[in-house]
Amino acid sequence: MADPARRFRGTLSAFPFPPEEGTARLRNAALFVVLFGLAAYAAADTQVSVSALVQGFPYMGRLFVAFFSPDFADIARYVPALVETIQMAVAGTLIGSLLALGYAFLAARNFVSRRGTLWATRGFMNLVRTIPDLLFAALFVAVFGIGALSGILALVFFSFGIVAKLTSETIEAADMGPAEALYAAGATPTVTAAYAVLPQILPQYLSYVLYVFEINIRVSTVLGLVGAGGIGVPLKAALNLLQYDRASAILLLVFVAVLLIEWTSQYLRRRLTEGEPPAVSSRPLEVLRRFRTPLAFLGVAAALAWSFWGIDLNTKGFSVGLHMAGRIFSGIFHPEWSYVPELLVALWESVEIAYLGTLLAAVLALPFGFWAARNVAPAPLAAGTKVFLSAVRTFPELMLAIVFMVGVGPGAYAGILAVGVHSVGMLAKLYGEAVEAMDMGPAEALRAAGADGLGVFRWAIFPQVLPELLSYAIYRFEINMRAATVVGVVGAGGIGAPLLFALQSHVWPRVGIILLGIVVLVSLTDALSGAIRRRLV
Amino acid sequence: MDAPSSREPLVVFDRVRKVYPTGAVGLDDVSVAIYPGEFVAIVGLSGAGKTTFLRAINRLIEISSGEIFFAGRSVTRATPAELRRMRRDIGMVFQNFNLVKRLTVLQNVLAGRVGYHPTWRVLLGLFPKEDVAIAMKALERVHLADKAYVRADQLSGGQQQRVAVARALAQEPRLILADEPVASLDPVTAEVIMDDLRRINRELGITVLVNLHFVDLARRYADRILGLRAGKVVFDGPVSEATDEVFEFIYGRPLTREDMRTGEVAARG
Amino acid sequence: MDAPSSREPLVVFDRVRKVYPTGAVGLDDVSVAIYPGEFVAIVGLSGAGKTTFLRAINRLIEISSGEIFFAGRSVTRATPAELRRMRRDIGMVFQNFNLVKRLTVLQNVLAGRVGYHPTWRVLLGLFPKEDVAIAMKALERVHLADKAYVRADQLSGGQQQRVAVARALAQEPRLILADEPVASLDPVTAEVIMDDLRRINRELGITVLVNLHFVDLARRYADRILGLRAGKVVFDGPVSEATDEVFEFIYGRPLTREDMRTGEVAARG
Amino acid sequence: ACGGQGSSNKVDKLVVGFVPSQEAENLQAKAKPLADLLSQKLGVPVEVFVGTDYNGVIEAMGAKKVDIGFLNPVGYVVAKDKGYADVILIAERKGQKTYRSQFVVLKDSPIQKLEDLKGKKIAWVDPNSTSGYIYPAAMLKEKGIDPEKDVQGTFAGGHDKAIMALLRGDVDAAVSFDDARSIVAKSDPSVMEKTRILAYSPDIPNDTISVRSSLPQEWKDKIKQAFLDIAKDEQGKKVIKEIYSHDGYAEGKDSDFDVVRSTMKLMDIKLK
Ligand SMILES: Nc1ncnc2c1ncn2[C@@H]1O[C@H](COP(=O)(O)OP(=O)(O)OP(=O)(O)O)[C@@H](O)[C@H]1O
Ligand SMILES: Nc1ncnc2c1ncn2[C@@H]1O[C@H](COP(=O)(O)OP(=O)(O)OP(=O)(O)O)[C@@H](O)[C@H]1O
Ligand SMILES: [Mg+2]
Ligand SMILES: [Mg+2]
Repeated sequence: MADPARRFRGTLSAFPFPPEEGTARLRNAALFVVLFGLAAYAAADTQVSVSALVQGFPYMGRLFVAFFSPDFADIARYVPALVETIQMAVAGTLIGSLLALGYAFLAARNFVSRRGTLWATRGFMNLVRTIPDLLFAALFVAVFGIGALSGILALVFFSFGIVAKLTSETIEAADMGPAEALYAAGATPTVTAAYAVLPQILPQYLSYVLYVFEINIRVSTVLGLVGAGGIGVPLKAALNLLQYDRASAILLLVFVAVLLIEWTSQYLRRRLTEGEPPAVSSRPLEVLRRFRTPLAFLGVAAALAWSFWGIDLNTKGFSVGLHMAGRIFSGIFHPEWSYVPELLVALWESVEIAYLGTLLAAVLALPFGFWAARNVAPAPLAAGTKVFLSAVRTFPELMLAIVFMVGVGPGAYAGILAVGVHSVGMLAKLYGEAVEAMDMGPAEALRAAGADGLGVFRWAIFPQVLPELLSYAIYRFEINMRAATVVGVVGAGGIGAPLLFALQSHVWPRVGIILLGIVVLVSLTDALSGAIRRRLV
Repeated sequence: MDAPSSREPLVVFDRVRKVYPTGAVGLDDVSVAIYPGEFVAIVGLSGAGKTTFLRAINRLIEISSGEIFFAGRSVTRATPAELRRMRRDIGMVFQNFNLVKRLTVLQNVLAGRVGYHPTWRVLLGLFPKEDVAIAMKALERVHLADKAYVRADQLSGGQQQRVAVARALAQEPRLILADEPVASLDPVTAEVIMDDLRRINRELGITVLVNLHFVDLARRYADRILGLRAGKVVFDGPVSEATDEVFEFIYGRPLTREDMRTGEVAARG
Repeated sequence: MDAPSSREPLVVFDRVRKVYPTGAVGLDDVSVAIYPGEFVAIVGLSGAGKTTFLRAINRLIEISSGEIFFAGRSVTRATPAELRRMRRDIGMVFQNFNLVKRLTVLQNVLAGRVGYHPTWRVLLGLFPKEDVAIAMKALERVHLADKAYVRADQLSGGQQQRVAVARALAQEPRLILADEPVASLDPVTAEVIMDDLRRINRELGITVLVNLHFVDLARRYADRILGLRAGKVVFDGPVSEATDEVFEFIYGRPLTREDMRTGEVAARG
Repeated sequence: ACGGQGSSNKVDKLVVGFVPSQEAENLQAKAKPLADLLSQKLGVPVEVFVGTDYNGVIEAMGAKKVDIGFLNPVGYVVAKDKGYADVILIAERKGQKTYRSQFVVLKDSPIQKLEDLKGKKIAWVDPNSTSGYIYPAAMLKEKGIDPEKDVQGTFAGGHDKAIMALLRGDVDAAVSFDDARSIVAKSDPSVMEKTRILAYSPDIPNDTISVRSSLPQEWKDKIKQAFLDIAKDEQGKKVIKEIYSHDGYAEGKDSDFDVVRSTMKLMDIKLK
């Protein structure tokens, strides 16, 4: 009995893999080869090269240095513009997200069983998500004129698209047991949704809303495009004149505002979704607890009222606008079929850039995501990484595009780098959240079995969060495919630039065919990614 | 107990069949009447149709043919609004408790009251004071009044199931359906829950229909036993008649230690 | 069983204290030796320090003073690499199984082998054939070889715990620590797991240290019982000496039905 | 672009950057023939790309990644100021080296002269647009109307959007290049009848062909000659017409842009 292990080993026999396991492995391997092959082909096609990047470092460094000496001289003009942006972002986010919350139930398989209805609701939701914000901007400007209303509407639709999709997925993953209990108690579907499912999804929903809110503040360029003003206008002006010191002052301001908002809302969220304080029977607390829901409604209403405060909602030229919108639509619905060959080329370029950019981001985001997670990284590192990621997200895509164009020259490669680095900020944040929500038991079990940090990562953490990581990456891929601006600035081709040109010169039939192309492409991606996920998850 | 036959039945199954889309037969020509105040245990092997039987009553599943009546009205032909009114009178307790984990115990119990109020009121969470009183009363009955403001996920499994019982109680129902309410609980806790159900049955006169896997529990708590096999009622009688032979007939095989909640040990003891 | 004193101890606690940052005392001046081949049950009230005791051995928690030795080497002063080597020789089974639900049973068991291979190999998931054989062998020992390619989340709780035991076995450990391995299982399944552990202990000679809440299980399976109260070892002796009085002393109160896994019924039977 | 930094005298490849103006609706497809023509004339490979914004092109010229840029007047002035680019040619449209900006009002508007704009709502394009803000705003300033305070201005985000705002009646006047109404006509053909031009700005130099400053002088000359040659031959004429509706190129020198500089200065747009 000196070495029990040896005795145990003495009776070994070999166990081959069962046949079905073999084919599954083969299929996974094949999938991997295809994905990797596509990456390799696209990399060659877009002339990705590390040495070019390294050679570009001096010039990129020069830009960074210029960027890190903020000039706050004009701050008095930026602050009101920022407040204006926040107002519009609040309005757009709130309205869009509230609509999305209700709508998400209509698009969730576990709430709507009729296939036809589901098909229609999901279709509309996906369409809204697919339509580029540029097109929304163009339409709203025609109908509602330049200004805040169009800006808010563009943000409403944008927020709706994202929040509805993510929320309906969360609803589909919810535990339906409580819902059944409510049905059995005689509740209507609405009540069941609100009482049994909403509390379950509320934390995630709130984090989606916050996430979109953050985007809405940062992507203030859209507001500029519809003449809604905001912080995007001076930012764009500064960048156009290569006044990086001013641009960085503006961005710092935005950054601070976003951080403040994020911290406050995280605090509120914790208070809202985490346990009640122990039953203290003080009267005001009791009242607060009892009227929590109406108070929350009041809070939202107050925020909305503030966000519309002093904003000029001109609705004068509505009839002229409708007339124009009618012509725009009729143009869009008569797509310019002859553009198809060029369109296909551009779409393919978009796919290549988005694929490589997302791949780059998905890999880069891995370490950052883990460093950002409170439950696997030391607290200071996690907090620091989160702030850093927030900074990465604040750095405008336009600026990144310029940096990489200076580094590696114009073209697809610069586009890939810009898309990739920009996406890291978002992906790593979402990765981190997924890791934080993970069950830590298996990690402990692996540590107890003598695994080192990487072993724990590979066998306890990674397998648990893989599905989330994949769906976030795929989701980001979809966004990157549509993202017009970055890729357009560096002249990398893709579908963004032609769309922008067609919109600017009112060539609606071409807008129509491009839109059709994007919709088809995004739907294909959706289907394909669903298949890939089923295979890997 | 009065003789059941002297009163109107509360639940009537009239030649009920349920065939699942897969072709599996859930209920096969079941005709049965349950009387007010009864404590009925439904026993049978896995797949015998116990769950199907219970869920047919409040129409969580639609039956294929036949008709079911609750308190004299057809469940089968009820409109959605009528059905919701009926469901309000039927409490249900699930094996997995089905609480909303993130809500407090009190909020979960108040969920039993939603059938009584218009949608907007429930959406705003504005329950009248009386409802809170009813809910607290229900919690007291299961000895959990002190946990009213604790979040449901902070309770042990047994406590969660007692909250679920309180929720059913808060409905002020005429009938409680319980689908293996103790299958995921340890034996000590299981008894606490079964005790609760019996007390409710005795003291409030609420009819209780409970699916049980374990022979000993069925014997100890029920007045009447309904044996299902392959969707058919193969035994229906007072618990005194439900001998080991009857159970072996219902199960179609000799009893094993797994049919007893307490397993081997009880057999040994 | 040989007399333990005739051999080198496998685990030694030398005046070990653990005070948590909150001031709670986990272990209070504990000195104890565990010998190869023993099956030791650690019993005590909730909060007595049972978990602290087990987790101190593989240093999942750091002790405040004193020293712990495993196989003659100091755990307390081990470098990270040494500690990983030691942990490899100590399997651990948790109350909540701690499996990666999304991986197959075999992959979960293979995870017990990660301590044996360089990081790159583990990262690529390239386990040698022999490891697969060891893992399958471990699965056979818990009668789950046929589930090797099933995803862990498709198993019942008891089966999951058996996978966790297999994972610990696949480490080819000299010691298995089990922290209330059956607390979340029903009594029938609990026995299956305890049987597995006893078989492993008897047939492979692997030392087993198990925290148990239930007096009857401790009596039935262990050779030796270690009673903890408020962080102190208040009883240490063979199971034959652990009378009801001893347990009442350990618990500081008379035994109740809840201290028995089988509850009231066993008491009745 | 060129043979790496340091050896800036050796030019083995040229990169041409286009920046779209609103008149160029399908630039990408049409840029390629120009590259072929240039390559033929210069004897080195020529790559073209079309960006959606000119700041990237300017920075890339500074980093020697782009050799030739079609820069608009403000873009050129910014680039020159940084020491990144030199103008070699100015584009000609309809025989003109210049274009204009315009104030547009509704046909029946009571506004008859610039002075009437005081206190009115105006749709500008964007703060850095030569014809969409800088020039027309300077005109107001010269009339004693402070374009930031004495009118209610909005940056519409595009020449077309400014005109659309006017059509809808959201503003009393709009500014744009001459004549952006033709774009809007594709969405509302009645725009020409419904609006009238209130005033034109002074001449603004057309877009430039600029080269990066670090390029050897001989190459600057060669490139200039190549463009001039292209503009002369039949096929070349067609190509450049297609791209930017250029008819030809005229010699350009930095001082041609002093007017732009002084106008920018008047508008308090600082360069560093
Ligand atoms: N949703 C369903 N779809 C198809 N067949 C079903 C479904 N639900 C139940 N069945 C089948 O109907 C029959 C009766 O099932 P039911 O769930 O009522 O049995 P049960 O007695 O509750 O079993 P258990 O003790 O396992 O809960 C079984 O053959 C089962 O496989
Ligand atoms: N992480 C911790 N931080 C602070 N105090 C702790 C921590 N873990 C345990 N304790 C305290 O240390 C003491 C011993 O706890 P331990 O978990 O070892 O007890 P246990 O015997 O395993 O109890 P149980 O049967 O409830 O699992 C208790 O007073 C407990 O509250
Ligand atoms: Mg069932
Ligand atoms: Mg413990």
